[in-house]
Amino acid sequence: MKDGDYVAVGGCLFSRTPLALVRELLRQRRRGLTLARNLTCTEGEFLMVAGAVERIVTAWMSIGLPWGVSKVMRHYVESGRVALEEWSHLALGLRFRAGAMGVPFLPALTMLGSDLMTVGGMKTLQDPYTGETLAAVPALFPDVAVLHVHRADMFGNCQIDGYPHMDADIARAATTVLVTTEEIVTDDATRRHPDRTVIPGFLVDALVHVPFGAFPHECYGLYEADFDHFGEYTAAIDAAGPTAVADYLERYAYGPPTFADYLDLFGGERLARQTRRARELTASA
Amino acid sequence: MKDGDYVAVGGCLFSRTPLALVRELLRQRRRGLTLARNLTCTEGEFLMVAGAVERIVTAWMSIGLPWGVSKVMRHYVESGRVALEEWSHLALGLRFRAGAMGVPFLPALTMLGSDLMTVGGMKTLQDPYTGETLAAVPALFPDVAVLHVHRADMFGNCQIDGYPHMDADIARAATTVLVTTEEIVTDDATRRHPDRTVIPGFLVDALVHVPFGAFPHECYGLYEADFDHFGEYTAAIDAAGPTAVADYLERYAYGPPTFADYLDLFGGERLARQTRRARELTASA
Amino acid sequence: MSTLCNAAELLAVMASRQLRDDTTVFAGVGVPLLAAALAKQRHAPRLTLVIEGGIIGPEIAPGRLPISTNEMRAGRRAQMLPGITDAFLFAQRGFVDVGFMGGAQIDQYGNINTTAIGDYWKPKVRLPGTGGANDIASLCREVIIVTAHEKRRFVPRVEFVTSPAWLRGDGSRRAAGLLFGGVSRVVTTLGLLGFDPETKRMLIEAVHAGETVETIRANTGFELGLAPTLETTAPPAADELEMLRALDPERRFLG
Amino acid sequence: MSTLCNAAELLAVMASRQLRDDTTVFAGVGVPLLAAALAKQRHAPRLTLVIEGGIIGPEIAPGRLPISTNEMRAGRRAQMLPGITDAFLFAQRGFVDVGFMGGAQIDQYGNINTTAIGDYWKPKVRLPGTGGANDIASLCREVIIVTAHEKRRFVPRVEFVTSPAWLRGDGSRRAAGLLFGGVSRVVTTLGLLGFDPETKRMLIEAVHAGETVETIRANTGFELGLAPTLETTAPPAADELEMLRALDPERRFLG
Repeated sequence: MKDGDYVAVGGCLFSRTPLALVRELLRQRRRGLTLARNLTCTEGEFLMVAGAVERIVTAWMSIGLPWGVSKVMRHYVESGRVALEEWSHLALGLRFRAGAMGVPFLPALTMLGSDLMTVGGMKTLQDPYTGETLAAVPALFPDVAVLHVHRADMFGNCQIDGYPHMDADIARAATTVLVTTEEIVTDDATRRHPDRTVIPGFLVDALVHVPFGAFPHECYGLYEADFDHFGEYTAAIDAAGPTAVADYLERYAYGPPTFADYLDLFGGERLARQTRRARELTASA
Repeated sequence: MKDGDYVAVGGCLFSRTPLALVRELLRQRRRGLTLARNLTCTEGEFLMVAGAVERIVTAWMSIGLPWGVSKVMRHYVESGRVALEEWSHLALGLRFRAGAMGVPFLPALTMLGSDLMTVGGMKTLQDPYTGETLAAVPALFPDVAVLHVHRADMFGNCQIDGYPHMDADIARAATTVLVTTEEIVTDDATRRHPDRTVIPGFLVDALVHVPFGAFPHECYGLYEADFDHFGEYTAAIDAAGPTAVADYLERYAYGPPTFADYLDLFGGERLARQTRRARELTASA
Repeated sequence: MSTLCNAAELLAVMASRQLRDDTTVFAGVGVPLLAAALAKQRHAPRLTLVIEGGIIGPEIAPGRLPISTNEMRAGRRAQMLPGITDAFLFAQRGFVDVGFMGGAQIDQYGNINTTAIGDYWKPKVRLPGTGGANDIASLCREVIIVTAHEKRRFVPRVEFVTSPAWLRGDGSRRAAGLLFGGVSRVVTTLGLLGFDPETKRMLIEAVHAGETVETIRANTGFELGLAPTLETTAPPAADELEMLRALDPERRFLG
Repeated sequence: MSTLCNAAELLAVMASRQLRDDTTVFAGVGVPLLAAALAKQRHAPRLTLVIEGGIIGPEIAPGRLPISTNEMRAGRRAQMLPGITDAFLFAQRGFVDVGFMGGAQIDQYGNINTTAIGDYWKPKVRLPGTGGANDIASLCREVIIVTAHEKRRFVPRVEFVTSPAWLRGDGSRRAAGLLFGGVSRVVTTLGLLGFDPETKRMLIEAVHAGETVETIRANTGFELGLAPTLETTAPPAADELEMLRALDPERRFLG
């Protein structure tokens, strides 16, 4: 990853966010990045406060409904220090999918007539068969994709449980693909469930084994998002403004030398509790 | 299903072909159908000989490599009695996908420059961003889709094991969706593995429980295609020409009143052998 | 009767009554999802929820309401998890009957702004953005807005059209390429609003018990016509409130 | 040495040598798939097979060669089963290094006809059709054709271009919108053919041991130039033949 790269982040909002990779990106003190993510959460605030991003391309940015509109986002966007380029959720999904399919655009019926059309420079075209107007959603080919998955083998074949978000399309669209995984499995394990593989190994440039690599965000079936932590985080921002995030980064990103040290800040009890909650929610069927 | 309908058939070649539904369609003596299938096998020959189809839209038609070019297909197509409209395999897949996505076309880089462009009336367009020429693959919205799946619940939610072929796109593209399933499962069973559902119940108009519903074609993990049967079938055609297929239809389609009677013609030993072979091939990982 | 419940409860009950059985509904989190869960439990058992996080047919557990569309509470006991893009594509293909969502700022043609107050690139107030709201408004067969009725929310013309309804009311929705859909109804804390079939301007279809045309007009920033027949909604029934409260015992969305 | 093996075996061995390790190859069933399986076993252990039926990374079992691209023998121990459309889309995105396929009729620019002899709508002989051949020829980064060398197959101009290579050799491939790829080599039972970098006409790059430029020209229906340096291929080695024969003990494709 280099300064100025166009970086797509997998997962969605506080689900399966590759936070271990975001932490690494912060520690490398990258600058001038463009961040593309369908719904942007704390990781977007981190990168804003760290001065790493110039532009965020997204459909929505805040932590989550109960915590209201992101004060950090408002501070950086209203002051013009970071540009927020808004696309509809489907349009952003189709931008990744067009990239994944290797075509320069995909036709769609969304965003038409809205003022969002003017923000990112979306064009329209006429269907060559009927003459109807369609949105021409432009492909997005990120320089780098950072993703977190449930399991992967030594060849880089990745499997994801539960809702897949946009990771499969992002991996196909990006030039370089960096993946962290909850679990490393054998070649045989992949071959026992080939219909569960969503990213083939030939797309993956680097793979690292990082259990809890999305924490305190969630990983389907493994651990629930730590809403208490979000509450403490936003309370600190309510009290002190964006500098609270700078303090947070000191404590969680720059301070702990390893990801294990980072997880120790949450403590084993917290991880166990969130694991238990995830099992309750997904084992209930 | 009505005479004149545009019918899309799920599966691919001799894999997961909805033969119980094709048999029903033959027994209803439908006429004037257009058949769309990516790779067309015995079911296409049946419909030709029965006089049910006017046109077959496909990328390839024969039984399989070892049995050479389909003599039935040659007979009907070279004499002009059935039109064979050829698209590339990906283009046909994208025609279903465009239908599934609810757009009138999808851009692609395939078929360009070839003489296939002229067969089905494919148009090109200019990418509105770069001006490059692209194929505009037209959506296909079949009147009826006939599909065979591994399992479904009472709400019509369908799950498929192994290679998915184009069934999910076909189900979304079609107006009416008819499904046979190897197994009916409970609502709870679907909800235990929601990431395996590929067709949601709200797309499905009719669902019938038909074990071995693709036999003598294959169903991934459950039974292998009966190549011996194909050999006997093609040997009869080699000896007697297309009338051998008419005899075959008498014996397998019109004769046996129920699908169970149809399966009895193959015999339990044959079904058990093909089941064993499938298990060997898919349990070996 | 309506004094027996608060405004959020009234809104959720009135919204839930809009949903019919054997349909599909694309529901946003918060009151819309709560109302859809109530409808499914009470009168629409075969209602299929479609949730933006790429979730179809979940069973929302009482007391474990999701706060986002992309989390295990939203996906609990789902029937299918197609992913975000494909969930929206079901709507684009015409398979989603109702879009059910809130709105920060709404105008007389039903257009919604959840993007920014002031110039887009130099906003006075930056809101979180569309999320999937634009897509729901563009692609569902029918859209129902669920919102508190406040004058500052009901403006003559939104500064930025995030989610298109009837645009300028002059056929501009269809002309833009949106082949179907549009907002059919706005459910508020004061009454039910619809749209004139010709002008596509908002009008009053019903008032909630205890409210009047005048209270509605006083809380709306533009002129509101009247539907040919004006109804008064039946107040929330005891069983509706009981079921609703059981769904949100922590009063996460019911206040 | 070449008398020790038959033509199909020679073809499969020569074809297998074209494949390099750490690449992806889109292989058609028959000799191409057999050759790819041999390459993977012998010198390219990290070769990833992509099969038209929507299969990535299978391990073809000796003695259980698939006869179609859509069956359990082709999918055995696969690493991924993305489906047909998505398998081709990997190629369209540029992820497939080599397309590896046969051809009924090929012309001096590498274009292939597997559709029809005679008028398309009133064919003298209807062939089975393209299947995925057109897509492989359009979308892989490089295409290698594997075919028996017979005069009736090597025609000056195919009657119908099913699978485009260099079209008319005048830049028409790129002009048609095909951004990359094209046939780089034709492996036959007599030798290896390439294309002139300028004219895109086929030429002889190598002859198999025992064959000559003359025998190749005599079995070709158009004029064949010569590459600047003409090679003679090493005959199939004992271990190549042994591995190959073990893959197809029933001699389904080895004749």
